[in-house]
Amino acid sequence: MSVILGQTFTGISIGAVLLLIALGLSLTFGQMNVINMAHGEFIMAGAYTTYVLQKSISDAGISLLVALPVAFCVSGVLGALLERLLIRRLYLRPLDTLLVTWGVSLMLQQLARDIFGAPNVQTRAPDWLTGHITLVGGDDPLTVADNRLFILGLAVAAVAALSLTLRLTPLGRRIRAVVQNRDLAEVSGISTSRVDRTAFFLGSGLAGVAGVALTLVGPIGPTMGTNIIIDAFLVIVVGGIGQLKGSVMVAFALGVLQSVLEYSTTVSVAKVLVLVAIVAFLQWRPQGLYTLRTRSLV
Amino acid sequence: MSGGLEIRGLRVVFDGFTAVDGVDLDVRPGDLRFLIGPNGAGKTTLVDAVTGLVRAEGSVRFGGEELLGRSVHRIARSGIGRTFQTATVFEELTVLQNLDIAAGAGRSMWTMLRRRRDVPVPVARALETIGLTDVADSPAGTLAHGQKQWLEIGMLLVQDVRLLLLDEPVAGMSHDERQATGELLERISEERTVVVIEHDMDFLRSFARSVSVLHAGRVLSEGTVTEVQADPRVQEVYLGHAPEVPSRGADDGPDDGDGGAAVGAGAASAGDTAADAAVQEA
Amino acid sequence: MNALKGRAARAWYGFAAGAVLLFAVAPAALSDFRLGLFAKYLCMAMVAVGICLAWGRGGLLTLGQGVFFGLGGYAMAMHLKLADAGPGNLPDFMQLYGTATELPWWWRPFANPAVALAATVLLPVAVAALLGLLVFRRRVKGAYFAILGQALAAAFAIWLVGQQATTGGTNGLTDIQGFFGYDLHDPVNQRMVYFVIAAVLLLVVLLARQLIHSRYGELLVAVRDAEERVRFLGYNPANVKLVAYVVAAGTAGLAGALFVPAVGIISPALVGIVPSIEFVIGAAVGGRASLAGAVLGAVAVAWARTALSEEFPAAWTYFQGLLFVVALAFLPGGLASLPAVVRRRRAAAPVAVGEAA
Amino acid sequence: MSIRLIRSLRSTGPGAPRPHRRRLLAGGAALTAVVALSACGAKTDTAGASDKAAKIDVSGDTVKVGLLNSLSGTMAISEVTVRNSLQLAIEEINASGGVLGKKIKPISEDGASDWPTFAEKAQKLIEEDGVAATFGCWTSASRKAVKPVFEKNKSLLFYPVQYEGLEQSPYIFYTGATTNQQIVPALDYLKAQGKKKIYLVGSDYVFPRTANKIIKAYAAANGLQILGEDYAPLGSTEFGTIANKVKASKADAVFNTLNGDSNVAFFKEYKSAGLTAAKMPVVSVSIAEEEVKSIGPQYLAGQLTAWNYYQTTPGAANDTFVAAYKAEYGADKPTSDPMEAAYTSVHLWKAMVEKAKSFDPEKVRAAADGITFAAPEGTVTVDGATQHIYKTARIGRIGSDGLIKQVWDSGEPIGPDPYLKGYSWASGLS
Repeated sequence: MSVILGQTFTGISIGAVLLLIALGLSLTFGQMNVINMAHGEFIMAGAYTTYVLQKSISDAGISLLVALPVAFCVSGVLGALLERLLIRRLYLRPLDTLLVTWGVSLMLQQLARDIFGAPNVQTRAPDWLTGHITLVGGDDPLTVADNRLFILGLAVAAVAALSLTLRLTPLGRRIRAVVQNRDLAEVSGISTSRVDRTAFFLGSGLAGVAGVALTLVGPIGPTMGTNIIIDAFLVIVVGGIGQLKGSVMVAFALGVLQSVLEYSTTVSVAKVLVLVAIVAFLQWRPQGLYTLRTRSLV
Repeated sequence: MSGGLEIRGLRVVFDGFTAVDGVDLDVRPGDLRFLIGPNGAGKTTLVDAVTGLVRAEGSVRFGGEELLGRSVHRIARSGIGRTFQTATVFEELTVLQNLDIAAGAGRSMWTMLRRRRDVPVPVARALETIGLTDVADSPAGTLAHGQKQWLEIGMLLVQDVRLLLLDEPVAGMSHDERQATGELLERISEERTVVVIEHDMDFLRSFARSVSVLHAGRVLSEGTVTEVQADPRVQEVYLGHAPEVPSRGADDGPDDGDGGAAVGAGAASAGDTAADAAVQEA
Repeated sequence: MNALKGRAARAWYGFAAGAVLLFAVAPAALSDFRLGLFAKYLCMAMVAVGICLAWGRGGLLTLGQGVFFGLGGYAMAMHLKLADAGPGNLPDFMQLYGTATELPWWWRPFANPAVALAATVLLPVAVAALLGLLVFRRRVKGAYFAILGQALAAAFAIWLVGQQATTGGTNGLTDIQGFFGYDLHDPVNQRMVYFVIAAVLLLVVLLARQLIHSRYGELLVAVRDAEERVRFLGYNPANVKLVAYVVAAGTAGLAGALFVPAVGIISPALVGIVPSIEFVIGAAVGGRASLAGAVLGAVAVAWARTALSEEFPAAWTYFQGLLFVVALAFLPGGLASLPAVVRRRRAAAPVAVGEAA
Repeated sequence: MSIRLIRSLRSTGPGAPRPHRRRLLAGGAALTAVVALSACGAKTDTAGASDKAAKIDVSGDTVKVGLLNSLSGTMAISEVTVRNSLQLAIEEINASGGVLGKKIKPISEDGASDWPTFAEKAQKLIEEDGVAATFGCWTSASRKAVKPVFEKNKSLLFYPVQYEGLEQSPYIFYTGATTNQQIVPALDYLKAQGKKKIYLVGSDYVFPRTANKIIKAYAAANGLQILGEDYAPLGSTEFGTIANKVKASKADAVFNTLNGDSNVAFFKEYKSAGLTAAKMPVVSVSIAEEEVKSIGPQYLAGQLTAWNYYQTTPGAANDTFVAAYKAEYGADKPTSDPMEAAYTSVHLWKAMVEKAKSFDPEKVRAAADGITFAAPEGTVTVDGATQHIYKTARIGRIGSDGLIKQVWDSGEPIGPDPYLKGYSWASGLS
């Protein structure tokens, strides 16, 4: 019994990590249709920011909380720079964007290696995040780890913040306007290039926040981004482009599926099965879980 | 050339928004039918439904064959061709290659895997008809806007379609070009069925054999140009949009020089998409 | 027509020059070791030929070529391992790491050289056909297709690693001694392998050239640039794309198969996400839509990798990243388009770039 | 037939027929070349046809050796430390006059964490540079990839990392532990501690899978119970499920063969799940001082490791080694078992060469048996038959300061037995 519940929660926490790393993409890829393979390196930048901050602020708890906004800004600025210098030239060439940003990601990885060294580094988790909460005590206890709860909370907060920003703020309205009709937005007096940059700042900033969260569960290393980027893209693709609710549901669904399969088979087999399941799903619904139907030609 | 286009109770619904709402339409062979109507009336969606691009309910028969439910390329192979609002040709290929591809949907595997050695007769004839023989070896991307639209029509000719559905074929053309296009359409329609979506009233007056007016997804009026113009319901619908109708004809092309008009066009065509989007928001 | 003739003649001169370079100059000028490396580069070039067709001409960004390369490579390596072990024996790694005492059923057909050789091409072709049929029919395209390719590469690599007892796991299949009866340790035979690879590359280039300049090739470009329009002309674009995808897969499989005797190893490290993207870079740098560009680009990039990593290991990563950025952001037609770009700059006309959205 | 071929070729294109003829000529030339060349190559069954000794470049006053490690890619993390200690050993030897009067000139190559690249670079070192010996490789996969290259060219490789055994190449010297010098003693230790139920966790690659195969055979013969066996893909950082499984199994101990990267995530998850070293200790065979530092002692304190060397291993040789290493690469840099084995391997090669009075690999091999060196881990002896070395097994406990303190050792060096021939329970393994 407690195993089932434990696995479900593990699945949810895998889902929360997936959601956090994919959330920024739901803006840059989902809304703006830019395939940014360097997104994983923005996550890495957020993680290294946490590491650097912890070196200067010795209290692990404070440094973690400070890291959240700082990492958001660091990755956000990197993203805005990337948009300004490269991606802007490539809006009509999505496939080239993919490969160009892959090149950027290679360079960022090597840069991280040159600055921080090839070995992985670590942050200390604050004491209030190293324990666990016992839900069911006794002989067969069911516990939930603090750091996982923190990540889940962070994911929920980030989704809420993004969703509210898109719905309620003038900036959000502008982003949606540009996404829905670039020309119309332009002639209505919206500076589309500024909106693009801001949206990219936000999306990349969310990657930075995800990076902070990842320091709580795994190592910080130059290649940490490569390992997760494809998973993140799959979440968006399966969820449906431009559909925040789709991404949320798919992230948790994939998380639970992964953890259930992991339990009944092995981690490797589970990973392969999940990927195969995704390919099969896209056969059934090529546009993802939620779709936006338009009569556009291509 | 037997059997015309026969549409019965056609409905197209986009996520709850009804774009085409029970259209009945008959176009006889040899007709040159114009479809007009204000923006959002469902003209293009109607053509999309006939050519299989959007899913629709009802019945569309051509030459007695039911078209609904078939895939786009199968509908095309049963002799139905269309053009798009913005001229869509293969820009990197030459004019000749464009026409050759259009002529070749039925080619065998073996023919496909070999080179084209000469110019197929229908292609040569079409080049002549659309007056592009001189530029046959230029990439289609280098053509002027009007020439591209002619090339599109030429592609329909070599495709040997029996029903041509043309979406604003003279948009962005000069007066002389319009005249030439109109004459071309008249010639073509002698052997085939032609349906034209157009906003340019002068063009319509000069060349339409019959007109259908669409409004809010339904057929509002049908008849000759004079009949339709005399219809009080048509006048009512167009009064509110009166200034827009004449201006629309000239400004929908991608290479429009007139900045002010472009704004109107952008906003107008954007209106359709925005409407769709607005619905999905709900 | 005259221009066309000139172009064709130029292509044949280039082809003849390539043949002379491959069969006369390279074997004479290079040491055994360098010639061996060169053979490896030619395998990369072979993959690039397929990418040129699928991506450059068809707009299909094939980011899963590692899968097909791997299928071809494993098919060949499985046969060679079985041949090394001799009839009735298990390959060495199975004796060490395996749990079974007899050959798994799916290894058995590869004992037959004809079956194995055919499988190096047919296996990737079959997988590509199946996948392509499903994916293109459902109109998964552009970036989604690319990401799907990546996911597939990741899944295949993880699966290979997980089946250590039957696939050699991370080690892959190594220590291959012979090639259809010839001892691979003998430098003369290594040269023979090189010549086989060079000849196959030339054949593959010829085949691709024929496809590109056929009516099908024109249609493929049409599908790349305006898929819906092609549909309205009565073609099914899914089938058009399928052919290009399948040919690219077969070429990659062939390259993988020839890579095995040239390098002596096939492993999941040549299959996953990273190698799959790296296959693309050569074609991108040289010019994705030009056969000569893709081939020369692939060879040049592979050579640069060896040369640079010998001198400055860290610099290679920067350089590779920079190649992607410069080639794709600033020179999308690759080096092959450089003369045309210069000409157009002079004529001050806009640069047209083919790209399927 | 050929006429029809020409005609069909001619009919395929608008081009002039001349080039087609040229194409056939080129194709014909190609075929002739292939046939001509293939005729004179050796067949696999002609013995000795491929005999080819490595050309060692001993002209001048230096002798070249190859250093083959990953300086880029995922394995760079570990392999750079090995590279550093190899260089330290070479500098020491050069400072004391070199080998046979020649200074050692290291040729550095990057394996880039990619097995085919290792093979390529190995070949370059042997054929182009003419190195007398090569030091390096870390993963089993890279060693398996270069093994045929060294055997083919009859050149020597010194491999400094503990590995899964079941190998004995005439051209490789193994200076890290084989299974009976690390895994078997660790199991003996667990058994002596009364740990009866063991859970196996490892990365999905050769070493963990082979190690676990051996562990299962040992367990069957020694009354231990294996409760579960789980593998994570290399580089995986998601260990929620595995931690849940381990926890639910209520094992006495965990035997951990995870690779460096994954350990961080595993131990964080382990701690979060409320598992402790006191309740369920983890014995790791791939966590050395360097990894302890990067995982963080807060997660590892109290856990066990099995190696042949720790930075804290007592002895004058080790004090010198640690001091020299820190002086060269920084006071905060720890030393570890693979680094020590790499350092030792260079000194062993020097001793072998000096005994053989030649750089010729065959003579060096012949001289190898019985060579000893006062290594930081204690005196090691080369076993000529297996080309492995005698090593003392040591179990250590990780302290909260990040250093590993020895809690048990085998007392005397254990003789290498890569195929576990001396253990009856292992008879079915290979």
